[in-house]
Amino acid sequence: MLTVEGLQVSFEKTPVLRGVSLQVGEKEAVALVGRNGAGKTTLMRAVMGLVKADSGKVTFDGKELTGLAPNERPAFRIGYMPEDRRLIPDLTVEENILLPLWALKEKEPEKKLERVYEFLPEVKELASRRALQLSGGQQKLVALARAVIVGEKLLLLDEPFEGVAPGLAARLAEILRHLKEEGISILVSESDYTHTKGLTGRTYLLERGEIIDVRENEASG
Amino acid sequence: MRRKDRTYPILVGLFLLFSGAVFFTPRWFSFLLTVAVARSLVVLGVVLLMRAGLVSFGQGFFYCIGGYVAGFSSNAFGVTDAGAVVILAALGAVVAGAIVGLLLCNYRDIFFAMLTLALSMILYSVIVKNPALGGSDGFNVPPPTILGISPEAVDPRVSLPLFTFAVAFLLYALAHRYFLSGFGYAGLALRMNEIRLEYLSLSARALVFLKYILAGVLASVGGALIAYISGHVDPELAYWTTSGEFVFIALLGGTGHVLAPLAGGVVFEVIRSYAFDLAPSLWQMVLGVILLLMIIFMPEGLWSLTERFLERKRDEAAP
Amino acid sequence: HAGGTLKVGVVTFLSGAAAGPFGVPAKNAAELVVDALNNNMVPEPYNTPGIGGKKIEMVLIDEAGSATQQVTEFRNLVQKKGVDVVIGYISSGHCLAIAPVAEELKALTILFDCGTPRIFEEASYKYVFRTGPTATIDSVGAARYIVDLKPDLKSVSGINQDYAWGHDSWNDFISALKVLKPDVEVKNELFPKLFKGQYGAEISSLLVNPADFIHSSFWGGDMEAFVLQGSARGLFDEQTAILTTGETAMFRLDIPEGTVLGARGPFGVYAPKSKLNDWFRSNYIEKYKTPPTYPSYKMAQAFFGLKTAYEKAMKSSKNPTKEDIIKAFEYLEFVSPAGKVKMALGKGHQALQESVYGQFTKAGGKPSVKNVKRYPPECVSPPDGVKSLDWIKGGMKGAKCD
Amino acid sequence: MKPLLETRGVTKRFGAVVAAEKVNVQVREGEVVGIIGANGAGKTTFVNIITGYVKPTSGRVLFDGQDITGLPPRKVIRKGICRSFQIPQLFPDLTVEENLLVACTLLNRPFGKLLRPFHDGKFIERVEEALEKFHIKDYRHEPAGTLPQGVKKLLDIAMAMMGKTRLILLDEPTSGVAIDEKFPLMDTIVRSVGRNGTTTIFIEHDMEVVEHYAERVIAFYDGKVIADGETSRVLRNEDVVSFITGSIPTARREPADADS
Amino acid sequence: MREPLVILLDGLVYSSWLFIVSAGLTLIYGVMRILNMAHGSLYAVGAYTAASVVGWYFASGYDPTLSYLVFFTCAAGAGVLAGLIIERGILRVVYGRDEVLVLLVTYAVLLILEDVIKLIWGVDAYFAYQPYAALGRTKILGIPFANYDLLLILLAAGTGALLWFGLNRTRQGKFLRAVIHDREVSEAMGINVTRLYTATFVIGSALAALGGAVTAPSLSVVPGIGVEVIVIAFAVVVTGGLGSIGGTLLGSLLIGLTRAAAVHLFPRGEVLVIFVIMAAVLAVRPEGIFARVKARKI
Ligand SMILES: Nc1ncnc2c1ncn2[C@@H]1O[C@H](COP(=O)(O)OP(=O)(O)OP(=O)(O)O)[C@@H](O)[C@H]1O
Ligand SMILES: Nc1ncnc2c1ncn2[C@@H]1O[C@H](COP(=O)(O)OP(=O)(O)OP(=O)(O)O)[C@@H](O)[C@H]1O
Ligand SMILES: [Mg+2]
Ligand SMILES: [Mg+2]
Repeated sequence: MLTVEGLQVSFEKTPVLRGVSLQVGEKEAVALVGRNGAGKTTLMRAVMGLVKADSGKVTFDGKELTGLAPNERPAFRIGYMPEDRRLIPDLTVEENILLPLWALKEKEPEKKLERVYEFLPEVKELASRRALQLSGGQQKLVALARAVIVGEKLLLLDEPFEGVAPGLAARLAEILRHLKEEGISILVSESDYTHTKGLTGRTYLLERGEIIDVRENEASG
Repeated sequence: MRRKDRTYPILVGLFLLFSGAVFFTPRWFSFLLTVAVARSLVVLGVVLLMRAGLVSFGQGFFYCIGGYVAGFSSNAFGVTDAGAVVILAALGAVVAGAIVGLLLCNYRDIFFAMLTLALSMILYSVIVKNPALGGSDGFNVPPPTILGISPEAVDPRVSLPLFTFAVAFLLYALAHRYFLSGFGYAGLALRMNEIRLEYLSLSARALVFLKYILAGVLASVGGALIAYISGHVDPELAYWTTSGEFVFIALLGGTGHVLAPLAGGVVFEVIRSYAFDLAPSLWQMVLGVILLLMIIFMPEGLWSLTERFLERKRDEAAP
Repeated sequence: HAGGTLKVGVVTFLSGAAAGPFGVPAKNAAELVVDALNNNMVPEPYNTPGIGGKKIEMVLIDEAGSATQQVTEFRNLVQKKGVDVVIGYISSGHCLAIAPVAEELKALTILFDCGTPRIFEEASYKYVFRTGPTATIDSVGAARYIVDLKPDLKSVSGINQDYAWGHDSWNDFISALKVLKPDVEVKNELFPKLFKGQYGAEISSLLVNPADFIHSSFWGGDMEAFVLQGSARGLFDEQTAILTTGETAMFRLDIPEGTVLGARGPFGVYAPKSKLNDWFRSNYIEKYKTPPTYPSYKMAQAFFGLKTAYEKAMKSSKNPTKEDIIKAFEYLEFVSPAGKVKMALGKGHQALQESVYGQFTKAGGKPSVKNVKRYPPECVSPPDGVKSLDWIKGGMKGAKCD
Repeated sequence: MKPLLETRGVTKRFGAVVAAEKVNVQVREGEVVGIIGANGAGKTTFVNIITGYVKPTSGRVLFDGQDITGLPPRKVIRKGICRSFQIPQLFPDLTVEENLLVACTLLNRPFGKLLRPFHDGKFIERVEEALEKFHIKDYRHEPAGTLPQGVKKLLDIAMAMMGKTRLILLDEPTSGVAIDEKFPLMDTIVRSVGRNGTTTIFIEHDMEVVEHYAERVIAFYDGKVIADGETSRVLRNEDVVSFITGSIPTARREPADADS
Repeated sequence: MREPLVILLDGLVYSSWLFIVSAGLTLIYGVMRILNMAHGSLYAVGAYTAASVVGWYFASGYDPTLSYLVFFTCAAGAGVLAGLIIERGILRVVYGRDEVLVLLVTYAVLLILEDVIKLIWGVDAYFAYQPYAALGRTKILGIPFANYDLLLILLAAGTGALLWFGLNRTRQGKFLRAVIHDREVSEAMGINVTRLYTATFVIGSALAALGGAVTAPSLSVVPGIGVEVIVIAFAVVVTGGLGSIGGTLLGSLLIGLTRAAAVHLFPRGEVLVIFVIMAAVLAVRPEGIFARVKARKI
């Protein structure tokens, strides 16, 4: 599904990603693990086109994404959850979630919304509240919902479990597993294995902008 | 690594250079230089606020106060010494700044900008409406004595620029000292994150209040000097376009260093003078185009040129 | 040109709101006159080439900007460009600021248009002359005219711009009127912001409390907007407006019949018939496709004054010094397209001219003026050494009107 | 013994949302208290109320016997309370080093003495120490705005701890911090505050961290305190398990576990 | 008792003008965070275009009733064109830079536009009075009012309603709000930010030009008319709360009515009124009447 080849990104001449290559296959969940500053976020942003790559190629579903504007990516059914939540504060939770579908001029967004609410009843409870007053973890959930609603083929989740209460985090992992089984590819970054352990089939270990290790998880199902 | 700070010797050097210019360059040039230096003091105040994230579109308020203090001191109260008047102008700014600062310190961003603008426009309309203050035409300010030296003894065309440079460079040195102090950095912090600042036990309002007054003092002193230099004051000093010009010069120069406003001020006066000369009816366009090009290619202001230069030198020095 | 060149700096508004009504007509006149003088095309008494045989070289500067900036530019003109004479300044504030600088630089300077009497009433200058009359004659003339027009007038309203010119004009006018008609009633005293452009509320106010006359010293776009908006709302149906600068708009705007128009002196349509005037008017119209208005006249007047003084000075020395020219200029009498000019006030530095008013009419199909009245200088102006407002408030003593 | 911090019936409503309801908490000097709770339970609001960022709708906050309800943060800070933030609050254009230096200067120098030069040797030493302690030396010259999330977090905590503190409140100190940094970070915090008996309250979602460091746990749910007491007891509390943690903690995970 | 009613009417007319003139400014600021100093120049472009078109139209002797449509369209068209050039040609280069810097860019644009206008139209006054006079007048309470002015009130109300609907009730409006808050994440959500920015700026410019066009018939169109408009439009927008259409409406009403009252009752204070009102409103509500909601930061 998603192939990243030799991705190179630098900020003001300092390389942050040095030739990263990875793959996420169909119906596969892949984890990206690394310590702080390893470049996980940068990698995700590069895939979304939010930072410019010096070189390297990103292809999805056989099509090259590299030259496209960021806003052309959701059309490929890629959902992105940024690490720092970034909801639109004066829209309601529901509007926040629907935003990508509206941008895609989706015919019946409500149907998809119902499905997301089914997975995440916590979010449904918040539906009519404005995003600006949510607590940190609540915002995280909404951001996840927003990614899930459009990401019917690929989800890019940047540290989705961070700051989420443990009970809920376990449920989120469960939901992600379910989504994967439905055929969605998932790339999830974490500094922690706890939540992804049972979820991901492969783990890329990122350090100082390089993949230093790839591990196949036996626990994958 | 922090670079070694050579600002003070540079200031002394510039003072000598500028003073020399009074004797060795054509009169019109040394006059232009004097105007630029006096006005750059106001810009320095704008920069001081800008470093704290506050854009004042109303420095004309203090600029005008300074000018009128100078005007009234000589015309109505017989205080004709420039040294005394500069101090009076500074005091005037402290008093005025303390009063309106109490209101202003609650505002940030565009609201701060617009309120300062409103204040200066209120002052403008008060003067315009008041014949006792000279109305919209203003009035003339006779040449001052300078630290006791009368204009008859020493040609004011020499003494006034020298005095202006002395005052300005002294204030520049003080401002530099201020930028390097705790307050200077607290200002930078204020711009970036007020919540954290509050949690570092500093009152953002007190800081804004203080900075507003300091910037006001600089503007007021600049205004008093300009009153003597141009020999005339009018309410135009408080008009919003005047203040706008100061912001413009501030951005032209940059906010990275105390000397940036000076660079901006001199370059601005020269450009404008030439634009007036070469294109008497299209000088605005010339100015606008130059401004645009500068912003696009030099977003950090003129000062960034020196930074780039120093960086290159350092790169070269490194093996 | 055997005699070399004479460099003249010309300063007038080339941008901003004052450019259209004043600055550019003045600039046009300067170009016309300089060109004609250099080519010796001007009729008598100016049918000699250039100024004292010298070719005139003009350096043009925009008057826009603050007083400080004007001072800087003035210095540039004198010290950098080395002009011999500066002719310029429409804004009174600029005139006030420039005069002492001219004195300091010993630069011969002719103020051509600004009106504030303060310049020579509050100080005396050696190097500064003003070849146009002060604003006093506009206001006193206007007061005299409406009293002549309607001897039983009961009330007036005033609408003037909120700055020195507007306030001074109204003060002079109402003080003079009160001398002539002590029990005249003031219905409205309005001072809208300069360049406001929207006078809806003011017009309502004038309509709610109507008066016989509405005095206005509005100029340029403000005056024209006021006339447009007032006409549309019938403001001038019952009340007559006195527009002291109205002449500038009379060929462009549909001015209500009977409106009293001033030209700040015997300029424009009020200029007396003469060969010089015919030449000026027809050449101006030919070149710029529009009749010259008062700023054009006043600019031409400044050049002719300079020429007269310079050539008079040449009688005593072939190459006159500045001092020679100044001596010749003081108390000079010369003619301009607007008739006779006397440098009678301000120790011979301030010109004196008659004040003329008339009423707009389209009776002949073409815009023109009727009921024109001319008030001699001594009728509308204080004697030398007396301040204008003091003179008016003191009952305009010594005015000679016939 | 008199509690160092006490809240009496603190209630906070945001419109229809009740973020704190009659919260009564007492914390003794020197205690290390963990706060857990579901998302949106009111943990951050609780800290906000104590530090004066949010004014309670009703109730009192007492610190060292003094009523500090409604004091603005800067005054609360001066009493010796400091906090870190769930979303790091940094000065993004200043470098890491400068961030710390600003914090150190402002917390330790009275307003009147701020005219002294900013680069003061005494403070530079302390900054050096903090850079070392929090393992952020490598980033010292980088502007704070572009730091990786985890490093931002570390810097935020380091800044909070630059002053003299009697009570430190940490809002999710380890969230976003890499797995093998969590325990060292908590060690650093506890060690450096433990030295002078500082009271510590930290909000945390990672139960292993809570178990390891907290002597006592307060559990929030829906604005209310649903459990308060000794750590292992609270973590086994039925309500806590069903509303917050989802499971009873099992074997303790060792930090090294991640690499095996 | 008729004076208060006259004041009300005068105030309404003036407020309508204020609103039309400021709406574009608040829209552009609200969405793009650009305080567009060139707004006044765009207003002038509209006024000049309208005046030229009206002059030509009436000189050609076409049906006067259609003139309104023609000159509104032409002026708005000129605004769209100018807006496109400014946005695509200049602003695009500086997006993402500091707010103040972008403000300066618009100041440069203002300087340039002022002279461009002078190059195109010269410095002489232009008139377009025919449409103003042609609608006649109505006597209300014995005071004649120009019907044109009264229609202005309707136009302002219509513009306001349209803008409000567009911003609050349409998807495009929601997109705008997303972009206002977070440009980057909006892009990641599939919103075409570039297009939205262009559209906003062009609409804002067209509104400015329209403001000039509707004013032109009652004015003499001269150099510098635009510069005067900026400050007052800023004052209105800030009083109402930046970026809020409802706020701008309220700000216009507040300032317009007080100003009319001042002209009638206390003419000498008229100039001060705008700024005093603004300062007073800000003293009570530091972010304007309709303050923008702030995101939670802690
Ligand atoms: N805009 C930027 N400018 C300069 N440097 C940047 C920028 N964004 C990221 N970096 C640098 O890139 C490196 C990688 O950062 P990134 O945010 O990708 O790390 P991460 O793996 O996501 O870390 P974390 O787990 O803490 O979120 C860091 O050293 C960071 O300082
Ligand atoms: N300023 C505010 N305005 C309105 N509602 C608010 C505000 N601050 C917090 N809330 C609401 O109060 C509740 C408690 O929020 P709080 O941030 O304290 O939760 P939390 O326990 O810290 O959650 P998390 O673990 O997700 O950070 C939430 O429902 C939140 O939406
Ligand atoms: Mg990251
Ligand atoms: Mg929280």
